[in-house]
Amino acid sequence: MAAEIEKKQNPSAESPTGAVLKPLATAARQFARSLIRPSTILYPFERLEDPKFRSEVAVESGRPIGVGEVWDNYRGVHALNVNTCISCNLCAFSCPDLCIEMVTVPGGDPKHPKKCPQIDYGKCSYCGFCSDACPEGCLTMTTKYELSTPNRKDMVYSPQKMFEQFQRKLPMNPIRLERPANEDAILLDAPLCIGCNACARDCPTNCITMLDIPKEAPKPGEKAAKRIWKEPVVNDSDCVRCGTCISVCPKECLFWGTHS
Amino acid sequence: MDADEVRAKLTGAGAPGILSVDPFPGVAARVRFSPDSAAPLFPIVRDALGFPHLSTVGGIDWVERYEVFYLLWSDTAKTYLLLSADLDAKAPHIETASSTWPSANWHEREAWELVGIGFDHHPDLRHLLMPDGYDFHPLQRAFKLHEPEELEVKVRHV
Amino acid sequence: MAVTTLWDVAYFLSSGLLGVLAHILPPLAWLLTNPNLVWLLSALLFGAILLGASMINTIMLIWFERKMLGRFMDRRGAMHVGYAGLLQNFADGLKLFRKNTFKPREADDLGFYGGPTAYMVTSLLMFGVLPISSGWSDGALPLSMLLALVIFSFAPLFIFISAWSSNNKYSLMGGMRSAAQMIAYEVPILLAVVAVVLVAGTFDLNQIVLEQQNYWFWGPLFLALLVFSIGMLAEMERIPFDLPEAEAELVEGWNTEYGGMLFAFFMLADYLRALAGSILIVLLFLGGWTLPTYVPAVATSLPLAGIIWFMVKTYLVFGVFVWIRAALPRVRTDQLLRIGWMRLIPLSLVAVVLAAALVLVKCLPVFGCVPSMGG
Amino acid sequence: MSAAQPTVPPATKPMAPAVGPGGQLPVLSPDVSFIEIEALRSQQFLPAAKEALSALVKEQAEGTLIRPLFNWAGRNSLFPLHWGLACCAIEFAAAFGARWDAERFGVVPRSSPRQCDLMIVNGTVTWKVAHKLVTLYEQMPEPKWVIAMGNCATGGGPFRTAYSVVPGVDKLVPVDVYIAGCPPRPEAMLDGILRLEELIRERGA
Amino acid sequence: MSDMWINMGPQHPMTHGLWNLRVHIDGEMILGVDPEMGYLHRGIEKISEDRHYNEVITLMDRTCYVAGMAWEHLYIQAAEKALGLEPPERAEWIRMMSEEFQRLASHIMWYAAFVQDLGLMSPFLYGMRDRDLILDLFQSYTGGRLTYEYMRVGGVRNDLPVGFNDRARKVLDWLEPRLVEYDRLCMGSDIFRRRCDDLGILKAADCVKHGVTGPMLRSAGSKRDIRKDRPYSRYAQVDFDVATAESADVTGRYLVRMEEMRQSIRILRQTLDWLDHHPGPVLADRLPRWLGAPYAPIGREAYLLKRNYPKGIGLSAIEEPHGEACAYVVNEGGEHPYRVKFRSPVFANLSAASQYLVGYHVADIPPIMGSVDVCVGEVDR
Repeated sequence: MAAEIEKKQNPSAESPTGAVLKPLATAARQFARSLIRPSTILYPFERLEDPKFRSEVAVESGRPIGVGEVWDNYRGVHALNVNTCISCNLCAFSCPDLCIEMVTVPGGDPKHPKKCPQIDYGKCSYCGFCSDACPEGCLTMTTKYELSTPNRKDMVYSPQKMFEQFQRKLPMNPIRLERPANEDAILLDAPLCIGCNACARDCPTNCITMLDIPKEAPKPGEKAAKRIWKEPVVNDSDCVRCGTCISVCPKECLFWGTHS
Repeated sequence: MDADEVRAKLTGAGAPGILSVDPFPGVAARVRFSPDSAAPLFPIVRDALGFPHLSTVGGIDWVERYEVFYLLWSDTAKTYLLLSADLDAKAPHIETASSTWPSANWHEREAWELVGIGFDHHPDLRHLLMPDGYDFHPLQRAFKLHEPEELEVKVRHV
Repeated sequence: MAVTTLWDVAYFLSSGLLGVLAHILPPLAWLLTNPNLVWLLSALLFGAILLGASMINTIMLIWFERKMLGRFMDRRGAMHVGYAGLLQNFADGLKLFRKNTFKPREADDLGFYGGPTAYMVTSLLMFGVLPISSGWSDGALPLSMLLALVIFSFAPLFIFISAWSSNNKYSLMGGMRSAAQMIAYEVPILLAVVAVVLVAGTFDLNQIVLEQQNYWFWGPLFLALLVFSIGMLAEMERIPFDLPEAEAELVEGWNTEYGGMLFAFFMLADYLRALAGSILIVLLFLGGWTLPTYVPAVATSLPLAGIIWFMVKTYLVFGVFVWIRAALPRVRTDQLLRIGWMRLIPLSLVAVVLAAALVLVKCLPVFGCVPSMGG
Repeated sequence: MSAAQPTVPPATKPMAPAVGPGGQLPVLSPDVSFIEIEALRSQQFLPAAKEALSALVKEQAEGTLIRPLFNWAGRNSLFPLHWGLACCAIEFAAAFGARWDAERFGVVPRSSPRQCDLMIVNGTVTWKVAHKLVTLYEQMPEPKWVIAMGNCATGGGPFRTAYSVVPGVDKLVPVDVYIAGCPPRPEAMLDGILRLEELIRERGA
Repeated sequence: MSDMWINMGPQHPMTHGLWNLRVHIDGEMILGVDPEMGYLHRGIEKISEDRHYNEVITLMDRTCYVAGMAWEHLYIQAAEKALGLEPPERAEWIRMMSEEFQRLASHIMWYAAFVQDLGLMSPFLYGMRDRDLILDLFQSYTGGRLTYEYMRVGGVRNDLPVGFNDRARKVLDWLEPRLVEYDRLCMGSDIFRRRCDDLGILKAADCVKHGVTGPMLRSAGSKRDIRKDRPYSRYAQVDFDVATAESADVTGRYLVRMEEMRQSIRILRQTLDWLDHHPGPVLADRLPRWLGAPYAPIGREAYLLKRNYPKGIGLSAIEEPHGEACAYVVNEGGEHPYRVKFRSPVFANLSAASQYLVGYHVADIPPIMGSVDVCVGEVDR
């Protein structure tokens, strides 16, 4: 096998003397080929993001510099649509590098301020987990990659700054993740619930409704109304499974589980 | 090669200190042995069982005990074998495998450095990855990572 | 008289200048029209032009190499500083010029500063000897070729001095390699030159070129050209013989500890030597500034035509060196010395014998040129 | 920028859009002729020379006379240190490859720190290599610049919680330009170098 | 000059990374070497213990930055075994395709760096040019050039985009003649042969003794390739040969890697043909959400208490471009792996450095170390 390979790949092995001519010829051929158009992209002037340029140098053209059309799913800077963000915290939870901080943006009511992600690009590893986790599709990644700055503080992108990216309508990742079915659901440990309404109040999608549920049968001689408690009921189809309700529950009576 | 065959071969070769031979996913078997009998066991595993290639040596801190495992490969049987030994939590140490498998040298240095398992009679047990004088064993469970505190950033004077 | 050479230009300029001055200041006319003064001034002017021209040529040579190497490597090379990167090397030079000058603490003062300076100066000295066009030295230096080769062989000494005194192991190894390599390759170079001298019958570079008016030596003395070119590659320390600077093992070789202006000296002197080497090849084998007689006279009768043709040839020769650099890896030290001592020296001896035989039978195989043995 | 340099006519500011704060660049169509592209950046020399000449005419101090030219030279010939720390080094190498060819801008990596102006910290800096990095930095002659390439050099990146990693090279040496990315594309690295050039032009070398 | 020690590294053109080769030399002869590692030790195994199973993938790309896909594949296999999950069929094939593309890219990168060490610059640029095409392919379906974050526990993130297969075939068509060109520049060159023949010899017995695997072992005549010996993923269903050579030297390693590239192209063509005709899901249904993306890993401790998921230990081994890589993932029922241990092939290959360096010249260090194909990221982890 080895001798075979050697023979196949090295026809000059028999007569090595004078074999410098072959690489010289190869280099000369390359010289002639690149005399017209070397494979260099003149970066600030020509860019692979430019669809026209991209298709011109695609692999189909015979002189490939890029492979062609598919470029738009490059993971660069995030674009955030502040208007549709529901402050669910999922992006911050899913960030492996803990570079997302939820900061208050104008638009919420004073008691429950609206919080949107602020990303520190000095820590972000551009893995795209946050945009995969975003239930509303408001946090996406654009193809913008030029992020050099002389100032470290400029690398922290506020929600407003990411909204600007969104408004510039840069190409965004066309491949949206299909979210596979998941059996996890928010369950209630009913005996512990005090009906405080905190979960329903803070739910970003308003999928929790407090239903009147009789806690126990009224004792004889009592008015029935006193024994009626409110209990959260989660609408599973709307729930984005962000876990806000679990974290705000004062009695820790909500938990993850499956209906089965 | 499966667990029974390994057990049969080991007993046939008179291997000392074998605690158990279980089937294990992905390898021929997992052989648990007592650390005291490591020195006579290793050559038996290499020669009688035919595992001349040592892939890696790793340590695990199970808080109440330490475990050291050896991953071996046999070219004839085309399979892996896992050796594992439980070590004392206070002062974990075991006989070095580098006299049997020279490739264990660096792996044991790494395990000593990161997990804190001592290897007796190791020819060259010094720091491999961390600078000399680093006294911690980062892969122990008690060693916790934390976010670096924000230091003040120097500003270049123009 | 048609202005054909640089010396003519210098003489014309200085005599014209002095003539105008004499016209303005009649009392001093006796002094200003003194032919000795005219000669002196034109010599100074000539030197200044030569110095500037060789420096600018060297920088252009670096540009030429970078652009050409770029094409060999399927890229463009320097292109954004100045038109097509022409100003790139000037920017590099200016930047290196204003960099902080420093010396490693343990380095030796004299060697550290003196070595590169002497290397630079001796490399520049070459250009005083090499005739670029006709009427350059007029036989004033009958042994000019030997002088050129002597100056050329100063380099390992200064490289070794600067390598030794910069107190760095890599520098030291690079310096030692450099010395060994250059000494090994002096011998075949000289022997190859002997072949040329045998055929031309003179040590004067000027005369050698004139001998080649009708037939260039590259045809009959092809073996000598081969030996000389390979030797020159080693002397210039270019790939495949750039062992002293072998990046992969010796960081930057003997200039590891040099930065700023001194490093610029090294770089510049390297390319000065490359230029001088290419010029030597053109002089000895490619007919210098001459063109074959069957080329229409228009090509040679233009002003400074000799210099232009000479530079075109020089750049083409250097282009071949660039080509080799783009295609061949570096050899190893022992292989390099073996090639030098055991291959090139026998080859050069064969070349000498061949040349002697050619002279003896008074017949040169000529490619398209009219044979006129012995000029 | 135009406020800072009123003497420079707008026609001779070719690179200004390339490194503008937004990073937005007018994408030239590829049918711009070869000659035009080669000529685009070459115009930078003219303002520098003009500035130097005007300084000469105004008989300013010696320092200001040659400063524009040296500034031009310094920013157009940045020799980065040739070393590779981690992942970003691969993109660093790719930027010198045929496709991006950083040498177009006069950026040539040198192996010896003595000959470098620019240290591109292209990867994770560990405490074990920290003092060697500082030594290399100190071996570089002034004027010198540092680019923190990628997130590890900027702030430790994904590894900043690790016991062995320096959370940002700016704790060790002063950093001039940060390039975000993990790793940054070669284009992003070139963009960082162009921004550094702009910075040198503003600050003076 | 008598004998002396020189430090080659951490900043040295030969190292291709951050490590220090301390060389004991006499003149130009090597008397002994002592590799000093750890300059890039980033504690990946420790950080993995603080991360969710899917989040470890972001570290895997950075562990070996020239073979990110291979390391993702390695880790994912071990993690799936530890968690008891099965990926869909199509995901397995996509993973195999990714690994083979990565092998191609890694070998081209090796070629570029290796020949550059010999003083020849052009192949570096040719190699980088051709490797960029593969990275473009990666980018077209993962979104990253070097760090892909593509595989997930239970599958891969997304399916291949429309038209990918044709594009990939075109790239392979472009690459095949390039490999011939590479050979012409190297094997066709007398100087190259003379520099590399009989250099850095490490016989098969010594390789096994010192744990050396991968192309280094195969260049010594051994046919050990985990893809054949212990087929994982769908390697049993594709047809390829194991490249070997007999000479056990630098030339042998060169030939093995070049042949492996051809075999990779062969595997890739078969894989692309399979992918043409077998659409399907690429991510398993009903994954536990604490795995991380695509779900957000939340619930933290509260969730931990109230679930019971099987414990297990996952062990996987793959043929990484550099050699045999193993992963050992311990799942103790937490949402983070309890312990992750990797076996890096280059780690073992480097530990035998004194075996193949001593006795040669200083000028031989770059080609020999180049033929080892050092990736410091995976050595130090």
